[in-house]
Order: sequence, then C-alpha cells, then structure tokens
Amino acid sequence: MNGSIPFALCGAVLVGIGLYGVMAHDHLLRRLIAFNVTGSGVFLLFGSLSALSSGGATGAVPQALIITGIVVAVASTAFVLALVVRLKEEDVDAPAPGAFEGSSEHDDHAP
Amino acid sequence: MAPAFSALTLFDVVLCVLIIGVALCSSSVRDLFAATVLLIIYGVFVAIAWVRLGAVDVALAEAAIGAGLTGVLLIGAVARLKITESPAAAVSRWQFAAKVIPASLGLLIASGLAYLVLTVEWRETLQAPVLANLPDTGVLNPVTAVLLNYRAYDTLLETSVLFAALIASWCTTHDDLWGERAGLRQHTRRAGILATFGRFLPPIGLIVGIHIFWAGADKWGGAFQAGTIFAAVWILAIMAGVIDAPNATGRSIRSFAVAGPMFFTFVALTGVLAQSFLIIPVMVAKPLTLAIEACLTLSIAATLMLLVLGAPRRSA
Amino acid sequence: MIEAYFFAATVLLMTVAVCLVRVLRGPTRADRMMGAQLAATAGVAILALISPAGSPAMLDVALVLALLGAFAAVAFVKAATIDGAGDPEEESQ
Amino acid sequence: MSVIVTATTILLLLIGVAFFLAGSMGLLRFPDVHARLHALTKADNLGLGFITLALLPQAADVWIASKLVMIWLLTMLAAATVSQLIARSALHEEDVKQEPGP
Repeated sequence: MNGSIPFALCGAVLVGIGLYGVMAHDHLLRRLIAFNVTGSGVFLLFGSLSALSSGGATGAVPQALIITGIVVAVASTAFVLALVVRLKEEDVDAPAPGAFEGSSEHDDHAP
Repeated sequence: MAPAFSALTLFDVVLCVLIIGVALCSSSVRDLFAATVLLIIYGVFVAIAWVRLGAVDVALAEAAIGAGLTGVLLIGAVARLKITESPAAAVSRWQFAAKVIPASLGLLIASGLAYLVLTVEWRETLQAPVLANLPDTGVLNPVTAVLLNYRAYDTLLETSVLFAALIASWCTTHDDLWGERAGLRQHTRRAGILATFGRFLPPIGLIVGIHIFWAGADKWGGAFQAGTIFAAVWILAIMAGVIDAPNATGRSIRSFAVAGPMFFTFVALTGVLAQSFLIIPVMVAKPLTLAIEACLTLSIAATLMLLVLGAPRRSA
Repeated sequence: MIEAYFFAATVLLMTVAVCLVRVLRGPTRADRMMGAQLAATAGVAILALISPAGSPAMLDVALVLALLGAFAAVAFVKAATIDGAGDPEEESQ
Repeated sequence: MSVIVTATTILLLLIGVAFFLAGSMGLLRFPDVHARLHALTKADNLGLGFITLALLPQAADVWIASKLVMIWLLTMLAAATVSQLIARSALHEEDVKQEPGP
C-alpha cells in the first residue's frame, strides 16, 4: 500500500480526459483548456510515480522537470491565446484552418 | 494500525475524485466561461495534490501559475468574447461519432496508463546521487540544485523557450500598433477600491516573492516561483492603473527580459574556458548560483508579465 | 489531532464540490466567478489544515494562494467593463 | 490544560467548517447574485477566521503563527475587494440586460 497510488491513477485519468477534450471540441479556447488538463495530468502521473518508487516524497529531479514543464506550458498557453485573439481580429472563420494551427502548436510543447 | 492512516487516505481519495470531477465538468460544460472558471478551481486542487505528494516546490509553482496567472490569462480573453455558448448543434450520427471516438481513445489511454501504474514495479530513483553531490552545488535545496546545476542545460533551454514565446506573441501585433503599450489601456476610478487594492497588494507580494526566492536556495521555492509571483503583482498593479503597462520597444523592459538567459549563457561560455560548457566551479558555486537565480527571477517576471498582457490592442 | 484536521479538510473538499454546482449552473458570469472565489478560500483553509502533517513549507503554498487567489476575479471584473479595461466603480458615476 | 486547548481547537474547527458549509449552501440556494455574495463573504471571512484561530494554539512557533494570521488577513483583504467589485460588475450586467445592446 502506497499513499501516492490514488494520485498516479488520478493523473492517468486526467490525461485521458484532457486528450478527449483536445480531440472533441471545436472551439480553440476549449482545446487550450483541455491541453492544460492533459499537461497537468502528465505531471501528476510523473511526480506520483517518482513518489511511488522512492516510497516517500517526489524526487528532486522529477520536481525540477515538472517545474520546467509548468512554465513552458503557461508560456505556450499565452502564445496560443495571442494567436487566437489575432485570428478573431482578422475575422478568419476559426474552425477549419485555425483549429489545425492551434492544436499543432499545443502538441509541439506537450511534454 | 495508526488511526491517522484512514483520515489521510480518505482525504487523498476525495481530493483525487474532486480533481477528476472538476476536469470532467470543465471538458463537458457548454458554457466556455464556466469551463475557464473550472480550470482555475482545478489549479487550486492540483496544487493541494502536489503538497500531499511532498513536492512543495511544484506546489508553489502550480499555485502561482495554475491558480493565478493562467486564470488571469484565460478569464481576460474569454470574458471579452461576446458569445461563449457552444451552439446546440443538431445531433447527427456524424456528431455523435465525433464525441464517441475521442472518448474511447481517451478511455483507452487512461486505462493503459492506469494499468502501468498498478503493475510495473517502480524502484530506481535519482534521489541518492542528487543528495550525494549536493555539497558541490552551493545550495541546500535539491530541486534548485537540479535546476541550476545538474540539469542547468534544461533550464537554459527553458528560459530560451519563454523568450521565444514572448517574441512569437509580439509577432501577432498589428503593424500600426507596434510601439504602443502592451495590452489594452487600463484605467480605474482614482482612489477607488480597485486602485487601492493595486497599491496595497504589490508590496506584500514583493515581500512574499523575496521570501520564496531566498528560501529557494536552502529549503523550498526558487527563481520560477518567485518570478511568477512578481509577474502576477506587476500585472495587478497595471490592471489597477497604478503603473503603466510597459512598451515592448522600451530599452529597460527588454533588458529585464534578456538578463537571465544572457547571464546564464555568459556563465556557460566562461565555463568553456575553465573546463567545459555550463560547468559551475565548486569554489564559487553559491554566489554564482544565486546571481544566476536573481537574473532568472527578473527575466521570468518580465517575460511572463509581457506574455500575459499580450500584444498592444486598441479598445473596442 | 492530525486526523481531526484531515477530517475537517475532507469536509471542506465536499463544500467545494457543492459550489461547483453553482459554477456549472450560473446563470450570470458573476455567479460562476463567486464559485471560484469560494474554492480558492477553501483551498487556503485546506492547505492550512494539512500543513501540520508535513513541513512548514506547506504554509507558504497557502500564502501564495491567498495572495494570488483573487487575481482571476480582478481580471474578470475588468474584462466585463464596456471597453474591457475599465473599473466597475468608474462607470456607475 | 492541554485538554482545554485541544477541546478549544476542535470546537473552533467545527465552527469554521460550519461557516464554510453554510457559505456554500447559501451560494447554492440563495435566489440572486447579491444574496449569494452575502453567503460567500461569510465563508471567506468567518470560516477561514475560525480555522486560523483553531490552528493558532497548535502552532509550533511564533513564525508559523504569524504566517497563519498573515494568510487570514490577506484572504480577507482580497475577498473584501473582490466581492465589492463583483457586486458592482453584477449590477452592470443587470443594467445591460434591461436595455438591449450597449
């Protein structure tokens, strides 16, 4: 019995929920939100597996990598948001071409 | 048979269920604004999960970014949109498939990961070598040691990613607006509640940020967490109309934004003269690490602040 | 004592689950934002309650949350004004 | 002596949790934005206040105790500001709804 198993399972489920959201939604901002859920699911899975292997707290190396990941995720979120706002201003009909650009941008930064 | 066991486990399980519930609601609710608000709540509880996992450094970053900055970023953009309901489209067979296929893929991936969690024996960690070499790094917080010493490569590249994201978001500026202040022109009622709040909170935020920065060398926290806090109170002061938003063409704000990556690269290159790229000599490890950290904190604060404000815009 | 703290924290988690209903139902955006505000305060209380079981560092997480928890709401009230950059007090004059 | 301290802590804890429960039930059940805001501020100020008071006698040192008080004061400052602003904003939202199109 290890206390971090619930969190590892939670992370696994969050990855699934996030990926569903990225695929199922039309609206770019909905995809952005789902992308953030996927990201934190991956981090939670990663961190709790480290806690699981050490039998205690999350190790220093995973923690450092996760902090790096969180900062990169917020930077890419801000950039995608800038793109979406500009896209709206240009009055391009968002779904078809915009959807493609937006989502490939997420994938580049997904850890 | 410690009685504390059950209360702690109960809390963890309820917390996990709540996090999953918030994520599910956020991805299924029709209203976009509600989905955004749910993401903020989600950030608060993920931070609590990190505390329970003993990862205080990550919890600090998640609390500052997930519950603070991401919220400001998304709410600002979403609240400006006029229509936020997804249209109630007629349910055709194709639309049904467009939900079912992603749902089954998501379920497949989640259950695959869960299977791995439950079956694979996870044994090896890098914690022992990290702690064994800690005296050579000049800091006592193992996470800071990994970020600025063992894996300094990652951190150097990460600050470059931040910088690249800033340049890329500047590229979305309208040609005729380039050279104006970032974001919209903010205004508030003089001596109103918002303006007073914007005067009160930043000094407190500065103290908390410096505390987190200082504690980062020896205990917990560090450049990223402190930088995010500084960015957040900077943005608050701008939103409250206390100070003006910076101009992307300004000298001083640009030097803030590049100070961290520049100094880091400089240290990395001087290491080449001594031994090899990115070597931090043991003798000067503590002052050098603190100097790098200070520059990084400034750069992260300036870059995140500019990223959240976005390109210059004219009010509608 | 620690168990008592965790039981209290678990009950607070459930109150957050209750206020999620308000976020989902709305009907106005202000209603949804209030749900987030209550969740952030409950988060601060939960962190304060579970910190005695770990290191004092956990209180710093509560401190950061208390500091930044209100920022999203400020961004919301500003964006909800006519030009998206004003102050709700300003326009009532 | 310690029995009294423990009993006080548990009592204050119960009061704090009760305020949070009342606040969230109010947020759920009250009829309009302003009534709900009223419920929310009770949870914000009193709920967290009683929980802070409960934790204070158990704090390991003065540093931790003062941090707890600071967290409470910060939350009160932020909550007071935000609820005032949200109330104003909600008033505008109602105005906009009555006269169509700004």
